[in-house]
Amino acid sequence: QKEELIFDIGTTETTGVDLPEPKGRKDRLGGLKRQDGTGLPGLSEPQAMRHYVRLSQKNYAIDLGLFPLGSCTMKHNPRLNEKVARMPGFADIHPLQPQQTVQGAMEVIEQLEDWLKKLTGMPAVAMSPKAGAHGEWCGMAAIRAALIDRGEVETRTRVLVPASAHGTNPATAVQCGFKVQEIAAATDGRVDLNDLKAKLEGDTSDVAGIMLTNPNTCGLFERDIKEIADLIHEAGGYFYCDGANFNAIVGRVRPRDLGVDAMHINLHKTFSTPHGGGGPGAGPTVLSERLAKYAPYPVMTVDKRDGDYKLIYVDDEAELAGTDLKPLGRMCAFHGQMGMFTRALTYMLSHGADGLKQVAEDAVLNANYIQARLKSVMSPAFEGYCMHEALFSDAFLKDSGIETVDIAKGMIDEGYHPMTVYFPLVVHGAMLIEPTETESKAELDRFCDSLESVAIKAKSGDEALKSAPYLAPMRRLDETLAARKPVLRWTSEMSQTAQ
Amino acid sequence: QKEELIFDIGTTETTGVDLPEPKGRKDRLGGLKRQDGTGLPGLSEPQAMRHYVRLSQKNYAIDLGLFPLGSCTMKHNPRLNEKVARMPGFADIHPLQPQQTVQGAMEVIEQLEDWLKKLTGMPAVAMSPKAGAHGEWCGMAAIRAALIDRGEVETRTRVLVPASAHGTNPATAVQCGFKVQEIAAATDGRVDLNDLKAKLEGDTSDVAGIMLTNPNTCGLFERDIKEIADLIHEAGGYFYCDGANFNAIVGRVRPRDLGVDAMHINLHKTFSTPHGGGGPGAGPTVLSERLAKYAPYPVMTVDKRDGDYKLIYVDDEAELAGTDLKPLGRMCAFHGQMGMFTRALTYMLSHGADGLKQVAEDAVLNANYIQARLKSVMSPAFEGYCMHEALFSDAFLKDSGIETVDIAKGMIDEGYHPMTVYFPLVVHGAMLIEPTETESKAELDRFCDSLESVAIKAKSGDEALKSAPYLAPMRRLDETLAARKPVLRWTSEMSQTAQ
Amino acid sequence: MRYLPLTPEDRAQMLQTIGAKSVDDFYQDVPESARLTGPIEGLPMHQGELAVERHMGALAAKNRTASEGPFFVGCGAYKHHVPASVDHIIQRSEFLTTYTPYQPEIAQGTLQTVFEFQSQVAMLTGMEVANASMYDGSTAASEAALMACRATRRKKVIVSGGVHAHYAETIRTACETQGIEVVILPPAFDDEKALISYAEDDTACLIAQSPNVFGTVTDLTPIAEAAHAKKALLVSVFTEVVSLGLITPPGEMGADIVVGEGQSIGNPLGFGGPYVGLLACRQKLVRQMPGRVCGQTVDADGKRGFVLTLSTREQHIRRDKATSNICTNAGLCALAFTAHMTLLGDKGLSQLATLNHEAACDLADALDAIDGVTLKTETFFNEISFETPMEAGALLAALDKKGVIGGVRASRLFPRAGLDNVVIAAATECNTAEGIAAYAQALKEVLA
Amino acid sequence: MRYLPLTPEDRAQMLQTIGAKSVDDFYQDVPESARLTGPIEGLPMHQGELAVERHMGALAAKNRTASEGPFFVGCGAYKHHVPASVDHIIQRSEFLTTYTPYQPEIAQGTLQTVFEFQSQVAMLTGMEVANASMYDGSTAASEAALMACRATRRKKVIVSGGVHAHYAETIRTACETQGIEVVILPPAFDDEKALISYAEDDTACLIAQSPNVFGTVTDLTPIAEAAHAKKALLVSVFTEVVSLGLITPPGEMGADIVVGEGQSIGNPLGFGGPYVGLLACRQKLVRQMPGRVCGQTVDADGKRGFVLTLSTREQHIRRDKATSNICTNAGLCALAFTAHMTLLGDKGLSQLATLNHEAACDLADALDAIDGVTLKTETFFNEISFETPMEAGALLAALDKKGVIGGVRASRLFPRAGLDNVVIAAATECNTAEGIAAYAQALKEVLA
Repeated sequence: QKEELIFDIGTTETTGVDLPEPKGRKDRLGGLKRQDGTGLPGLSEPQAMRHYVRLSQKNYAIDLGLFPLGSCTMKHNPRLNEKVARMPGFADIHPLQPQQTVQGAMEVIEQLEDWLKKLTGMPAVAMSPKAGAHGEWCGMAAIRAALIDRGEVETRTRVLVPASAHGTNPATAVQCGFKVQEIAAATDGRVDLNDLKAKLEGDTSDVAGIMLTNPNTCGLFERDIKEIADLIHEAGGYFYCDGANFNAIVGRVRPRDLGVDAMHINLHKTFSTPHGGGGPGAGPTVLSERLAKYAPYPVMTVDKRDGDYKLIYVDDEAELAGTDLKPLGRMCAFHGQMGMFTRALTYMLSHGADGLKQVAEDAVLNANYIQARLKSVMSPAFEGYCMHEALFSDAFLKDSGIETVDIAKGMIDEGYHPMTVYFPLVVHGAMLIEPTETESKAELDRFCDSLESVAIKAKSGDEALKSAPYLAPMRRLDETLAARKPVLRWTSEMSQTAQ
Repeated sequence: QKEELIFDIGTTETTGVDLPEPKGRKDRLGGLKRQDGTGLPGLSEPQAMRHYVRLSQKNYAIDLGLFPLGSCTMKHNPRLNEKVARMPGFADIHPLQPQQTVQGAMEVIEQLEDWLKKLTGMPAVAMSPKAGAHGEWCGMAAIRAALIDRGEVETRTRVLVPASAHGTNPATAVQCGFKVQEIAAATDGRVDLNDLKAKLEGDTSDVAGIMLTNPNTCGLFERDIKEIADLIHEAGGYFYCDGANFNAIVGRVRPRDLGVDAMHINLHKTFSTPHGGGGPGAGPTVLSERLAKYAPYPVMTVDKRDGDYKLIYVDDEAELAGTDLKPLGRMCAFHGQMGMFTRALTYMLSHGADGLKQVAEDAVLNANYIQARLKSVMSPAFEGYCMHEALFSDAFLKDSGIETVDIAKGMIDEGYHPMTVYFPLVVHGAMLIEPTETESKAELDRFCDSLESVAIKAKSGDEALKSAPYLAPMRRLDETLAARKPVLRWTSEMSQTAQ
Repeated sequence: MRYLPLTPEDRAQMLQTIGAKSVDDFYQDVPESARLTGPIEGLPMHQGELAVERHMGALAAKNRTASEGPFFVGCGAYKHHVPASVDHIIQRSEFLTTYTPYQPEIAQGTLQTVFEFQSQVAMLTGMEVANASMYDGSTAASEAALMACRATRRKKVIVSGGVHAHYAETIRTACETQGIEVVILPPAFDDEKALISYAEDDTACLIAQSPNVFGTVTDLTPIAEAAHAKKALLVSVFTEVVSLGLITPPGEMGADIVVGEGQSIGNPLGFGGPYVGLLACRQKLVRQMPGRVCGQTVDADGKRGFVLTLSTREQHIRRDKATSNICTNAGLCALAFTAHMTLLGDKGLSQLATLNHEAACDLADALDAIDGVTLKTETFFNEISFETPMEAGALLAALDKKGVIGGVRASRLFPRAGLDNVVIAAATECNTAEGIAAYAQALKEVLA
Repeated sequence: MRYLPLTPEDRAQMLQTIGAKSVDDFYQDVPESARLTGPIEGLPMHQGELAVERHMGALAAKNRTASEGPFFVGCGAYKHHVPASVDHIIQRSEFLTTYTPYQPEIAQGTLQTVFEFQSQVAMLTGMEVANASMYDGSTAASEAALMACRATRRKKVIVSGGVHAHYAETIRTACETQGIEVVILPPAFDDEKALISYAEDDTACLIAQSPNVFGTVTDLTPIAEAAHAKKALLVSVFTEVVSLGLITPPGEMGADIVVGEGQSIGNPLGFGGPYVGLLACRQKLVRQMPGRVCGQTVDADGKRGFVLTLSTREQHIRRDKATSNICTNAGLCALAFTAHMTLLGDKGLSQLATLNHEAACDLADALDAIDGVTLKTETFFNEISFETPMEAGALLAALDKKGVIGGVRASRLFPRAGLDNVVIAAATECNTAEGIAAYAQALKEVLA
């Protein structure tokens, strides 16, 4: 059923709130009172509720079924997290109210820091990054700050990034002022160690570091990771590890033990905070001894006299005096995604050290089960066990006339959200399936049965798949049209045309 | 999509809670430890969430669209009510904890009582009835208590009930030990005053009272209501008014001014508390001066010394001494539907005296608009304006081969919940449409367009309607089979058969 | 006004379509003397969310919650932890804002959960069938008494002295209007079996409670046998449904109708309501059951589905011949029960029940060790009674001053019954070892 | 463990299907020296909901909420009332537990709300287009600075002394890594126009804030003209989006890019996040925009629908040539914004903004009347600055003791800037007349 836009159903005179009448005071806006209204339509509460509830039903969601978006870690979002985040003591406190009135909030931050440091083995963590990519930026900016300290920021500008990396990696490196050099992928889906060695041969005085995802975007553990770490360290660079896939190894491997210098952690992936239709996330970034002091503002300290927590907010000489802190600057207005911190800490306490280990193991078991169940009808991209996600190429579709996208849309008609498609780029027509640990075996079996049936149809060249989905709220959408003639907002002309 | 039963997907070994390990103490159950398990299946939290979220999507609801169930008053449920009811100060207090620790809760009850008394003009209200039918019972039991007091309970056993009454009315009268005598309906949809007079002619020493719904179940105001009240009073009986339709007149008419002795109020109808798929409701019952002292336990009083609220719980001579209270007994374990009280009071405060009047007027306006829009294609049951619901008969379906039920199922395919059908019984093939005041004109227009198109199809004898719905989560269900071979619970044999 | 979508222009247009001058036209049938013009006096005008929330919040803040300190009040309502996901489920618009599933094609969500609920209740109680819920445990008990009278065509009900006083009174009030005699035995800590001697040829049912209001757990088998010997029924009552995770179910002990309160699973204390009444019975009694029942069937395509059924028992079909006048029940509370029970499963429920029992054992031991305290309940599940030399109201007030809400004085339920010094105290998984120690310490000090 | 559905039997069966001996097999690529066996030390084991909720609840209870008493803290985050229905909407499973709408056929709920969000932001700011949200106002500001540099191919950014210090630093940190020069002017109560003299031929953009961090409202038109005269852009910043209901929008004053914080609408204070960054710009700059954008299109049946579009700007397509590295944004906070804004509409927003302004006027009058208080903001929306003879930190601590949280000391944002005695205080619809009077009284006593 079609749901109109608020602009079609609301009016500027309608409102879903009741407010006291203003007193009619003379304004003190310096002559800048808005003359034309905003034109924003309002709806009464019943209308607004219905509009958004109806719209919501056009979405697929974890709570409705398996959501196997590879590299996104769509696990169950516990409702206890939501309840805790809404406690007034967390939701109704201001980032700039007197610090003695928010000691409980700072204790949450301190406890979460402690978990993150122990789980990664790292000595420090920067809490302000607001999402994974922001955390990448934090790590790379810390490396840059260290290079400034070493007087090498002008010379060490080369960052090695595997071809299989997520797009945020090269984008981040460039945003931090570095140049990207791609490392080839080996046929086993991992970094081509020979290519890396070749690129680190000879003069390495321009090497700033490497950005490596581990487990990588092919769903594989980089088995040479320690050698890679050693190589980059020998070259005078730093090892940035993209922590997007930490879910596969949490509790089983500590990144510090692999030689990592910086790694962001997506609280909304590994630690179950909701993805919310595109955020908010949170990307705390753990840092090695060498990078710890460059963590951005605000920096949390503990007052040695009374044990009170304190945040150093800005570059205040008085407060920094006597510390060895050299913050790289400030990444956002306040101190990170507090609402995600409360949720993630709640999750960690719920699972405990034992449960988090089980999380990793079940996530990997589930992915391997899918790989095993489907390997005869589809084409696993690489041999051997995978980690937390199973990767297939489109080799099995050869000569069928069917493409990866058709498989994806076919899965929609089976009642599932499709897997990640066409990523990583190093695999042709890639299909990256991440079930996560919160799926039952029965659910995995149903999913595999469905995917298997779609794959068999596809192999047989079933033309119907090319127009799938048929059973979704909408048919295939014209993305080309959207990009060619962008309509990015409502205008009053649109409603007139429609009528 | 089919959703399995928990018994098909869960196991007795699975659980969605984590509890501390018991210590293994020796039990003190007197040898009555349960030997066989309950056999209840458990689900992990992700499985349980998905099961119930998926199931929920098979329901229609107010939040999804107009829900015109006549006599049910399916209005918008404000979310503020839900928020307030969940405040720990209301949700996390025990009915038997020391009364000095729950003064705020008792103040809520007192304030709600005050609203109900002022809105109805009545001097007293019994708060314990847990739903409308329970409130009816309270009112009729109060009448019975008064008759006991008058020494006439053995003789005054006749209760007059109009033919159009909701089934709960006669059922309640009988449950209270009375005998029901039906009053005919006049052709204008109201009580046949002549029939009533005839039944009150001669010896009226057996008359206990009348149960009248006003506005009545035909959606009409009983214009002779004061004469009816006088007649019943003259006959020595009491006037019970069914308040299910109070929504139509709240703020415009006070039942006391009509001569009412007792009336229940459905908080889940007039005062917006959620219907919840079949409850809980709440049915506080207002009482006239003549019946006030018979209100059931617990009775709330105020301590004259310190202004503290106090509840008299049981027939305690010491506490009743000095009052003229003669409680009819006890209707439930504690003191009514507190969770509904907080919601209803929140709603009353939100609307205020001015808003509640507007509620009635808009409810009636909306119903008359529907009646006006549809009167040319359908058959209004009676002439003239209606109150808060529009009633149609199936006269327009004559010779079409289509029945009321087919119209209802056809409306499902139009995306609507059907109206109430085959009730009231006094109208052939009745269709009772109550839009409530929380529908916009645009929504009413869409609904009328849909119903009009179904009605036109029906008149033309469109056979397809007889198998509607086609677009709902299920096709028409076999109710006869269900009643003939009742399967009222899951058994392990069912799963074995299914497999 | 935020809940009213009609604009002034809408209203004017609609009146025109209708052909009315103003809404006053619609109220022309109201007797003139009863017509109000302005808003009703003495009540405030409409207010915004902020103002209303503040008003209600201030009232809420005046109450002391069960989570603020050691809390041992039971007697028919129990402080348990409800998983956060349960509230999420019942707040789904599709469950919260729908009604009794009169149109099964678009109500399978509600209907299937009701079927699950009925099945869970039947399995918990060890009975054959259950209905879709009653208002609460006490009204379920009174309906059971009436049902027994209908089934046996007798008009006499015997209630044990262990039945919760409020339940007994609710039964009496409901029965007496129908001319049914109700005999309530004097309160007794451990004497459900006293019922046996009351089974006569005119007895419709014996009503026993286990665990009873004082906490005692009783084998109902001999009572059932005595009842059945006289062709009477045994109605078994419980107020703490968690007990069924650990105790022999009434169905195994011969009960014919089992009723009880379901609040403990899925529902907050909420100052007494809304709760959810459970009612289960033998298959042969099903057509005497009150209330809604959901049954399995198939749709036109042969797919399994669920509908309300056996409605010929109900008021909307049978009117004055209905088994009950109940219409709206406790749907959403029943859903909360079912969702919570689904999260528990047999394993979780059994563990929860064990934790409750162990907490009560710890409490009993801690209090029993205090000079002057006499434990009155030898067997129990999660609730105990004890007597001291001090009047219980004064004792509880003294404990309250020390921060401990110690339970309910028996005289609040049973005045003038010689129980003035008796306290009934419950312990659940929410009571910590520290809280129990605090109780013992406070009690020791009060009695010293 | 309650979130893990696999049973031990499942695990065994699955290993068998896979042909692995144990999960250890899957970790064979982990260097042996890095393999952990038992759970990581120093961390607690798993706990139930009750225990976790108690732990977190105890931490929450240590904080003083903004609703507990008179509260006047602003400076980039504002205490407003959010309708309860907003939280209901964003807690819908279908919004809460889905992700970036990569598959538009099953994500129209998210996509349409994003389209509504973009439209609302464009209309509020008076701009032509807006994106699907940034992390918060400060990161939106830094992205705007970078965007201006890309658009102008220049590498110099001038930031007014009225820009929130944290925003200015965020801009500097982001720009400097890319070799962009950032000039931050000294803090000034009312001198956004100082920017004018900094517009040069190498200037990428001037960044002005109105209402600025001290509260002052400024006409940005002359600044825009000065920037445009040098082919530079004007980036306009706001931290209080409610102000746009009452103040001339930046789009009408010539801004090229408008960024700001959306927290005030739909989102709680939450100790600083998550919030929602708004970014709007002129149509001609659209291909330089960072972040997701949703656009209208049609499906195969010709029906209107929405998709993410213009992705050739983004990292997942353009990688090292992307306009930004942003991926996850503030989707759910944006939905809260949109739902709340839809409830308000023009009428509600304008009324809300007026109430905020009037509260601030009342506050300004009440404080200005006190001996020793000098109001530093002549024009303002809902936030004012004032100076007293007392050091602001000590002053606020003294107010705090009297139960009033009086605002932010300017030196917390601008240390060593000669603003030691300046307080920045905000008033919103949540501040009552009584609270304002209490502030004035407390301040009078402190200064006496």
